[in-house]
Amino acid sequence: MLDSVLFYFFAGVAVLSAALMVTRRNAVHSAVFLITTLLATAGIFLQLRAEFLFIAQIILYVGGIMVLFIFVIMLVRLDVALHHIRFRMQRFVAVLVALALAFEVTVIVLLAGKLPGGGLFVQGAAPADKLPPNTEELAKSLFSSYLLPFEIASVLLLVAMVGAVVMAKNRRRGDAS
Amino acid sequence: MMSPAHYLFLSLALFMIGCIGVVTRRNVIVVLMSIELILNAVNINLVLFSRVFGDVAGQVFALFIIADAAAEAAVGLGIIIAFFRNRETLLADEMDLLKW
Amino acid sequence: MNATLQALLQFLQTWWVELVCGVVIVAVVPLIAGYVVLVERKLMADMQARLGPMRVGPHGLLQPIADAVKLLIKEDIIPRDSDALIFWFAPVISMVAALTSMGALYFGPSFRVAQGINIGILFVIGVSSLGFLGIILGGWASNSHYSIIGAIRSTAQLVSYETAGGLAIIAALLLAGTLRISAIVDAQAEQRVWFIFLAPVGFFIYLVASIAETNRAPFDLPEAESELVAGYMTEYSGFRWALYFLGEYANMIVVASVATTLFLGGWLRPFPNVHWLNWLDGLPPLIIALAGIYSIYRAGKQPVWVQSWFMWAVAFACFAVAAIFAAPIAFAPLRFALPGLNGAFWFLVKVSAYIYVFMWLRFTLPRYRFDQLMHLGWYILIPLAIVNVFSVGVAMLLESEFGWNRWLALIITTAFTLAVSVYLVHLHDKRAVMASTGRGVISDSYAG
Amino acid sequence: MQDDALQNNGTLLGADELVLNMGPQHPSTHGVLRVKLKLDGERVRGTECVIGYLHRGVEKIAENRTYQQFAPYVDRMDYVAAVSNGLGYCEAVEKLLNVEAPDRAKVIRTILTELQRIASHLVWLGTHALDIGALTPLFYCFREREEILKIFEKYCGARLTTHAFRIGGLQYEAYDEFEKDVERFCKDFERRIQDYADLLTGNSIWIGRTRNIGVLNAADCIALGATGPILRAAGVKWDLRKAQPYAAYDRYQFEIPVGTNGDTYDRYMVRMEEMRQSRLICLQAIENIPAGPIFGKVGKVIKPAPGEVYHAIEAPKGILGYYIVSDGSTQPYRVRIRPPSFVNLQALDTMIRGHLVADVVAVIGTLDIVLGEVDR
Repeated sequence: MLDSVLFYFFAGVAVLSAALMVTRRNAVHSAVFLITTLLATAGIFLQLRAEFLFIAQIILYVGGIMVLFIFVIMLVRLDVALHHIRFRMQRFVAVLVALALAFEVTVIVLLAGKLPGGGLFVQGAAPADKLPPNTEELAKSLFSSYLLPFEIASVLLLVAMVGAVVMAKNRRRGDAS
Repeated sequence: MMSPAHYLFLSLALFMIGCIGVVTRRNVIVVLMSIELILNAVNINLVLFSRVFGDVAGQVFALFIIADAAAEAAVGLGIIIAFFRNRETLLADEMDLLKW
Repeated sequence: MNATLQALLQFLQTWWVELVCGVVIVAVVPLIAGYVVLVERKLMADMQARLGPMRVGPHGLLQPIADAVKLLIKEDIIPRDSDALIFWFAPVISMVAALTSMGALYFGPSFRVAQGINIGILFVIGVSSLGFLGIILGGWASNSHYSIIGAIRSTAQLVSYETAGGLAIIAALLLAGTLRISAIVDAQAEQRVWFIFLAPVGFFIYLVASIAETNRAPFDLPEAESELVAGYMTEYSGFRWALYFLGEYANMIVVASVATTLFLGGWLRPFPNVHWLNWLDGLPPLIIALAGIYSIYRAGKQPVWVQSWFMWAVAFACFAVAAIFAAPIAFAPLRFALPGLNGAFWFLVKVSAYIYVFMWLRFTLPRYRFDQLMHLGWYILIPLAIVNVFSVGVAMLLESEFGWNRWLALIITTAFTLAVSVYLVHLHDKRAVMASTGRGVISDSYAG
Repeated sequence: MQDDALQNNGTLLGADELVLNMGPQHPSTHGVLRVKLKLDGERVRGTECVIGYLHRGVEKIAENRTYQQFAPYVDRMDYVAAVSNGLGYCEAVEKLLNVEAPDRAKVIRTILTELQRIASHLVWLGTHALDIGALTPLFYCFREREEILKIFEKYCGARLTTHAFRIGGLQYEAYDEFEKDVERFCKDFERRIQDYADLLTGNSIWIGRTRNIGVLNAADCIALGATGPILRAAGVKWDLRKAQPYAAYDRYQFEIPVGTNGDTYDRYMVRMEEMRQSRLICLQAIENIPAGPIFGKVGKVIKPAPGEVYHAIEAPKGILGYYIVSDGSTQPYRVRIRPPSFVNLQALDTMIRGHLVADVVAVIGTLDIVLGEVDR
């Protein structure tokens, strides 16, 4: 009961604010609604008993990535008028494509029971109170089986950091370099 | 726990909204944000199946995706700042030159 | 319908303690924050050779309440051309973030909302960092130059110093080996030492970073009154302003609690394992009773009978609290409450000491400039924090794998960290000299 | 090259310049100065001072007052150093009349003026430190200033706008314990000023905030007419008390502190040392206050012969000059005042370009302006 209340609450907030994020004109409003979506998703993670991801989502996504977004939005101080929408055609196409995708996934989910292997409705999930401590499990897995991907991810972040610095560095006109 | 289908539909909805955002918005920053939303939708699936199968690998990959999103945001915003500095615009349809 | 009601009842039955604690936090923290402000003003007055608030109640004891009433009935101004919705909502975010993060804290072995949170300390840090949203959105929505500069400064500062602070606490977390708050304190009891002695550099970095995170002097640039009037709060008035203010002080309590838990032994009294010091358990009621006696002494000196009565009331409140603290010592059947009460007392003492350091620094030091602040963060604190994590890790490895004496290992690695810090400061000074020779060198102050 | 880039491309992000309006109601513009800052991010690209919010037409008022009647008005220009203003005006009119104040009057004038210099520098130190974020020195400085103001009050009954001197000498004899009061203050002050120096001089944040900030070298100072501690901090040893001695300054030993870089830190050091030197002057002066009359040979009606005179003194903030034209009547034909703050304020733009917003307040503070004097 509590589970379903929480799920519907978080899911509703997530979907609603995601929709608002895409439709708001003002980029800051979009960012605010994206943050709301991300927080609601964090709630979903918590409801799925993934505590570490919950906090990672909050610290990294909301506290890190979204700060960056808001920061850039404010720095570039966008006074450009965005009234004129040239992408009307594209909007139509987008909805169409999205609906097709939705249809496809719905069909798969609904027909899943008839697929070999019992489909998606796995009933083997452990009850919430029998789960091993999430953070420890995650750490063990991350630093044993997935050590290489972990290192690759860190290299990726390093590359991204260097790239971002190079990209955003204030290169002045008239500079020889 | 709710049935996995609930989560799948939630993830699907977020994914769709993200896609629509990517395709329809002109402001590059909002396009980037929509991409973040898509990645987030994928994360829900990963965490869901990690829970369903009792295997923590899904969460590990969700973590990798968050790291990737961070990298992408950093580079993407770096590009946007560099672009804005040169062209003073953030509209996707005005980014029509390969070189200037 | 009936099922819903049943579920609700069951929910309440399971969680009523936590709910009550949560309500108490929401209700009491603003009051505490108000009195922290009073204490700050009194301290500042003392250091500046004046009296501070003296009018409202004896020694200004009712000042926070008067301030709160004033702020509540003040006109709530929303500037024209501001983004009304975000302007309206931003202070709430700031406040909610600070209060929510308190939910995972332990204010003593038995005073807490949620217990046994697996990610305890991370939750506190992550959620309290959401407060930046309130600041930056409020600054942006105000549509004022002062506000937006304050907001941008604040965000840049928060992001940089959160990195340093987060890396600094890893030292303590490595020593504790867990993220659970109660387990961290238990680890300190078990190892018979506060982690501040094992990881002094980590504590120092966290101290500096927490001052910067809470926007306190000498890092109070976002609201530097002599430059930016009031930074992101410039356009706010009345209750909304009060929310920001409360959020800030609540945040101070949060960072002080985190530091206390991680480095200062949480609710443990000094030397918890030394038995001949057990008389320290009698100290809390004694100190509180002394405060009561002092209040009686001051009561005689009040000029007006109302104030004198109020002082008496304060004195009796002190005696009542002292009696509560003394009861478990006096009556054996109540002995079970002793650790809880004393734990809360010691926790409070440590948090107050930490906050006192904040205030002391504020009254003593001039303010950093923004680029200096960023340099300090990025060129000194963050590298130092990384080196510190490395050296604490090496020390633990030396201890567990090579059987070194723990203290020897820690002293050697700490010496290494300190050497690195000296080198970093030296580098920074050299850079500063180089920068100052060519005047007006553009260094991108936000990129650090 | 950098400047070229800025002209082409504007600012850091290529966005427009941000124009930040500081003042006239701003906590650290020391009154009603309004500064329009052109910012790139937080870097100052240019400033524009808007003054006149406190304009009272002091110079014009002079033309409709007798010489004695105008004396209190000058107190209201630099209201934190009213005694110095009065000294300058009285001496200027005395020069016009070709009389001199008696010795005793001169010495007492010197003592009061030096006390006023200390008081003025204390106000500067407190507010400057407050601007840079040190809250506490302000209260200590005002505590000491209070002692000086008490001496003023005992002497002439007023604390701020004292009107202590008269044309031709003094109105009031020094009160009985005048020497003792001054001596006690000077004794205390030695220790107190060391306290401030301990709080600020070696503080690395303070040094970081002031060193190499708002540099004004000697050539710029002279070109812009900046005087007082600003000029001396740039290394020019120019103090009218030594260069063109007036009152009783030629009788006392004192040093003129000079700086080397002409930055905010040097100006801080120069002013601190000036306070110490003023203290020494006071101590020397009270040792031997000559006996005699306190009022010279000046009649009740002052009617200078037609002519003009310029007299300048070293006020706490720089050279304060009075140019008085007489047409032979009881009222001046024209009074022109050269206020140090007004001239020094010109240097703001030069000093601040390329610095950060936070330095603006440091530089305004180090200029030590009083808007009553700037706007007159």
